[in-house]
Amino acid sequence: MNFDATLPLLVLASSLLPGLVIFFLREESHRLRTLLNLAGAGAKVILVGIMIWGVFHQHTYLTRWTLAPGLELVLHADTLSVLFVSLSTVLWLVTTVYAIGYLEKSPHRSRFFGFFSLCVSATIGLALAGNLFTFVIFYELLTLATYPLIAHRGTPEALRSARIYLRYTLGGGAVLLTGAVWLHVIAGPNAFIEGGVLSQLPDEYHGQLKAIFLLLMIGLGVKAALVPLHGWLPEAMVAPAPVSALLHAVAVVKAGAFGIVRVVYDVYGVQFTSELGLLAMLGVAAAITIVYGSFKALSQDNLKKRLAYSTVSQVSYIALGTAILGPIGTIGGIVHLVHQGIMKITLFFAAGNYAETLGIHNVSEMNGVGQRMPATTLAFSIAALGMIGIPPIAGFISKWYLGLGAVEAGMAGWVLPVLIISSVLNAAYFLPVLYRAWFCRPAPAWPAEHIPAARYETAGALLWPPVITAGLALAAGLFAAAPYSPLEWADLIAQREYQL
Amino acid sequence: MAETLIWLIAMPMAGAVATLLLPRQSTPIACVTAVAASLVAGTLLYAVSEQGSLSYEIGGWSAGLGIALRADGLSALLLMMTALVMLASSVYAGTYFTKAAARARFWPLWLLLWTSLNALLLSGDLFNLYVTLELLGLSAVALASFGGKFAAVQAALRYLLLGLLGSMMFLAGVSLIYAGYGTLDLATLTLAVEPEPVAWTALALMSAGLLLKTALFPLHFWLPPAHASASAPVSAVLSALVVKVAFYLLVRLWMDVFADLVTPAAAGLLGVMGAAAILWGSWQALRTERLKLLAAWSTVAQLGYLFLFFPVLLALPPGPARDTAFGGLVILALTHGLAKAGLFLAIGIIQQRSGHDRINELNGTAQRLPATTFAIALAGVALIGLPPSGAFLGKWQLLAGSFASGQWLWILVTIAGSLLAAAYIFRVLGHAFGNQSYPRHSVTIAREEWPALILTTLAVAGLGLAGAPVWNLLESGA
Amino acid sequence: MLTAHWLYGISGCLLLALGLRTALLHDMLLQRLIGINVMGAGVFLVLITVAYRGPGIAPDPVLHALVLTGIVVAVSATALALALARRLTAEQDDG
Amino acid sequence: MTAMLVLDILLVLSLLSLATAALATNDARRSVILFMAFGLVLALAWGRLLAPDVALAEAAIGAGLSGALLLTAVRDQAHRALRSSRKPVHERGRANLRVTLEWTVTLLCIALAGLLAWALAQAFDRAPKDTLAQAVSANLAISGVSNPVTAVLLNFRAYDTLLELAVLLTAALGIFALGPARPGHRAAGPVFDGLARWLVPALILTAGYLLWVGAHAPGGAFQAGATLAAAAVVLRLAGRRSVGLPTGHTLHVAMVAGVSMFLAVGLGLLVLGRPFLGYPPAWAGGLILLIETAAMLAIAATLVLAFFGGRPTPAPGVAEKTS
Repeated sequence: MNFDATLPLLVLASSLLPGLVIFFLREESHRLRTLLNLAGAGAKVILVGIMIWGVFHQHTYLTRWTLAPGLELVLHADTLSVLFVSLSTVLWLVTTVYAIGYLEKSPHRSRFFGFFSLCVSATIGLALAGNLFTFVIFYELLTLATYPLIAHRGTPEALRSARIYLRYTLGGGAVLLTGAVWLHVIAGPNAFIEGGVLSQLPDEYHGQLKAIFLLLMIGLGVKAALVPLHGWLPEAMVAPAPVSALLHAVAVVKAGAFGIVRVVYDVYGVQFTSELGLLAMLGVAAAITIVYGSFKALSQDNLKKRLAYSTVSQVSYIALGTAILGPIGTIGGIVHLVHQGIMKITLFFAAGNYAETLGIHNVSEMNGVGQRMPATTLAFSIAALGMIGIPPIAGFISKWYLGLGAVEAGMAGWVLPVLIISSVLNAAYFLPVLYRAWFCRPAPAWPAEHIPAARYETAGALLWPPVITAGLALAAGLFAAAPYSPLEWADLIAQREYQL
Repeated sequence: MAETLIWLIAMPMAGAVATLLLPRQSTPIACVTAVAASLVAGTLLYAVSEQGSLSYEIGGWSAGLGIALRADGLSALLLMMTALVMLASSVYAGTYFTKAAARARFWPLWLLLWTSLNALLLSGDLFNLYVTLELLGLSAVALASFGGKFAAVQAALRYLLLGLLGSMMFLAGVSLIYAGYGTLDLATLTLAVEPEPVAWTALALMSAGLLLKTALFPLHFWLPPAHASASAPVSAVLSALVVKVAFYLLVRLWMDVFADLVTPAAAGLLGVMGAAAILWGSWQALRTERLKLLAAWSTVAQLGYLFLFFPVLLALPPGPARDTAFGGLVILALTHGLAKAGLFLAIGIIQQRSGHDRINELNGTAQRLPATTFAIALAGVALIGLPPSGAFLGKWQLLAGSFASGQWLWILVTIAGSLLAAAYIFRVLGHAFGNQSYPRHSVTIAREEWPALILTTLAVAGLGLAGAPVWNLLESGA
Repeated sequence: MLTAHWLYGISGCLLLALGLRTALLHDMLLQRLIGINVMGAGVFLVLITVAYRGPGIAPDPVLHALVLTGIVVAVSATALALALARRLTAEQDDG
Repeated sequence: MTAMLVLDILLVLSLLSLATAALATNDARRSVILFMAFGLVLALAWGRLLAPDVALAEAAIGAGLSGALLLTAVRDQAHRALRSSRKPVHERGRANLRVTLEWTVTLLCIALAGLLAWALAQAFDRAPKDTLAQAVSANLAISGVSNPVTAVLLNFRAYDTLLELAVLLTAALGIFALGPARPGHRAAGPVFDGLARWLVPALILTAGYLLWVGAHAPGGAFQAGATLAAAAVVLRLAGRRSVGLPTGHTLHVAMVAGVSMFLAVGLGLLVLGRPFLGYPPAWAGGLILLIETAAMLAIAATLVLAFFGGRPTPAPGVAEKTS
């Protein structure tokens, strides 16, 4: 086996193997566990670096393994998968550091980090999946690996949320599986190929293809939290903060959104999807979700819950971008995959810091927190402003391209209002938080001050991750035109998709 | 190489004799026998993959006058599964029964059961199959009642009576066949049989007997009490292997010997019964309060999936499409065997540690035994049919076959059954999370925990990720 | 086809059905067990009838051997069933 | 021919009526006795159908030993087992359901009998070529015995018989695992005791004869074993607790004698480069007799054990005083 055929497997193994070993570590082996985690994350960064370079220079990285006649496990690095893999890799590294600090004294750490690594491995597998069959496998594995993370605290509330999560995701998984098998039966192994291949099927299959598309979108929509399939997401925020961060930014919701992108671009082909009249349907679902999520976020006092509804709304920008025919809309949707990730993870890190340092869980308790924890609050502010779409932060870029794409595709009539309404709502639920944090007088005492202010405002392992990701969010906006920036990469993907 | 066939039968039988004659050394003898018999099974698997089907004429008499043993890909795979499950359960049983006297009484019966399983899978003669069925039935009943608890003896007695009824139906079919075709040899019969009243009456009788033994809904009622009240290693083998070999025989008759007779309506009937088994079995598993009953009801449901394949296979054109789907059936059966055995072994550990198997009171025990709980989770993955288990590949083929032949009902049933399975499995797994004290090591009691862990890992990772050879074997040994 | 074939063949089928009915429906273990034995006798009768070739002609020894085997198997099963039943009544009496 | 027809009709009618009567009665003891009578008539039928080997076995095992087993079970009240599970019928609805069920099952059974008879008739009409019986007679000369049934049982299909002995062993072990036998009832009167003194040696002699004669005439290990077991049963009825049967480990040896001898011969031949159980024609007769002797011991030991219903308990002095 040469290096090109092993690289995808290595990328997968760099988190899978440490994860499996960690399960069998003794609870007290703190250092060994940390070492394994960081070594795995570091190795993955290097391997993915090689992969980015290679894919840019038209290298083919492909691992194949036959599971059954006609069913192959294919790991394949193309431009889109590399984008998602890089995002997961970078954010995994940061989140691991954060989680080590966050769970410093809590029990069951071997179990937690074991499943944490499995969760990331499943995401990587999903990103690298070279056909729909492989995608389904990792999609289900992701469900399995995430359940223990949500149930981790073992409280009745956590178990209840985990059950709800399972009900949604396994149900969605079953629908996705049904669609995938059906498609496999009429179209053979569905390798992900830019532009898709289904348009070559004869016309009599179009009815079935529409039904299959619906099944696939329902299956993927559960994880992507499309309304009305979003019910699990606000519940799942009982999980520990690093898990929420990972779930909302990289792993679960992103897996769903990524799946939608894959199916539309690389299975059906965006032109063919549009011809079947399915793009508009997807666009409407996305638009409803965007507005609905923003409205719900307005009324949440619990900070994590407000962020969760914000996720519901923001992730659908990706689906919206997919639904806009034309390269510019595509760029907007795909680049938001990355931008939303780094911004949302910052917000969750910061929310975790407030809870862990001062016991703050609700927006109403945040008065003056900016004075006590300036760095965290600054990171939070950058990410929140980015979400609203204030230049020069990353979120502005996404929204700009989405709007431009809609105009170009002649869909401005309804896409622009959606963008404007949602931005106004974004502002309405984020700006009051920022106002309270910076300009209100703090209450005489914090709800529960766990970590006293010493050299830093909180523990180092908690502080640096949000600062770094906020910096990334800013950089992604400021240096959007630089080579290898998310925007440039999304542009590359769009070029290959539309064969420009 | 053909001698491996007779060794597979003679070895466990000789082991049974040896454990009886040397009761003090019975445990080491049994373990050596188990390892040796597993090695022979492995050899056979290798031989079939290299040379195709093998046969052995006992006493040197040609099949017909004498009895022939035959092994093709299907039987070689099932023999290998039998060996793995029996080997792991043997290791487990060595510590499960704490009294030496109990072990000395256990091993001979255990090895005779193994003998009967192997003999059934290898037999190429209808009357000989009847005898192996009886040997299987009696040894299974004797083991199910082992220990003599009231509930176990009661369930075993019912099991015995129904088993006998099944055997008699089977024998009635055999006598019709001999009356009509003057032969008992399966290979000769395959060539001679024609779609006519004698053949299909015989097939109906034999099938009725076998359906009773394989506990297909609505003939399943004896299974849950018998499987749930036996001791853990016995439950493992009853659920994983004993019902499975009766199913094997059905497959052999319907898809091989009498393949020309099978009509879509007959296969559809089996499908409907299988669908009912899936829904009813899963529903009962979801409602039950006890872990062992849950596992037993899940067996009823899982057997249902195997029967869904009958109408699907029949509707597919003979050739690669049907062969691929058939491989799905086999891999589903293999996965279930390994996973269910592992599940019962793991439940046995929990039951011994906590003194009960009530699902709602599992918290502490489940968390003190992480490796065992992990084994249950792996078994659960296989029972639900999630990737990367072998069952996922099997269900994929089932769904694909159903789509290809336009049989929508089976798709709905498969999906619904999988979701119900997820519900009953996670009902158990929820108890693994909590803030009970946590052990320092993941594997706390090695000799008891490893067998379950290995079996379930094989079911999930082994068959799921390295399952492709199953199809090759079925092809080369056809 | 000989008259004996008719007579004994049909009797065998009837015995099988009779035994089956009892085995399925009767309340008492003993009758169910006897029912299964009668069923067996019916099958054996069919087999021996099939073996019969007419007066003065040697019958098929294979079938005779099969029935001999069947008889021993049946008695083994009966013995085990009765031992289990005894164990049950003993416990019922104790309890 | 008509006399034969009358005999046939009489046999068939008594078979059917005895079976019906045995199954219809609710009196357990009566049922067993009727079943034993059924077995005896069945043995006559076997004789009529030119199956003397089967007739002997039926008389000794089917009617004799099974009957004795069933009678002992009735004595121990074992027939009450499993009964408790069926609750008495209170409601009319359930009673109706029960009646419906009974009728359905009955009709299905009748349909089954009809189907079976019809298929059987078709099979007879096909009149399959008698190839297997011809093959047996063609190979009888090299089988080591001249009784074709014994040739099939211990040579051509010896593997069936090996498994059959394993079935017997399994049953014995299953009974064994259930624990010790319950103490027997009091000894029969002196008259029976006197009878036993004559009967037992006669039965043992008969067993030996049957074993030896099986090679060329009706008889063989199973009939001999059953007769030997009958001797033990007579002793038991006469009040001997362990009837001179070895207890514990020695009993194990006797029980596995058949299977072990079979396996030893089979594997020995395999090691010598012959097929499993492929006797060289010159040795076949001797080997078959060897196996049969061991099988007879095993059968006798197992049947007696079954009759006891458990591990024999060592006899206390009281029970032995009559000897």
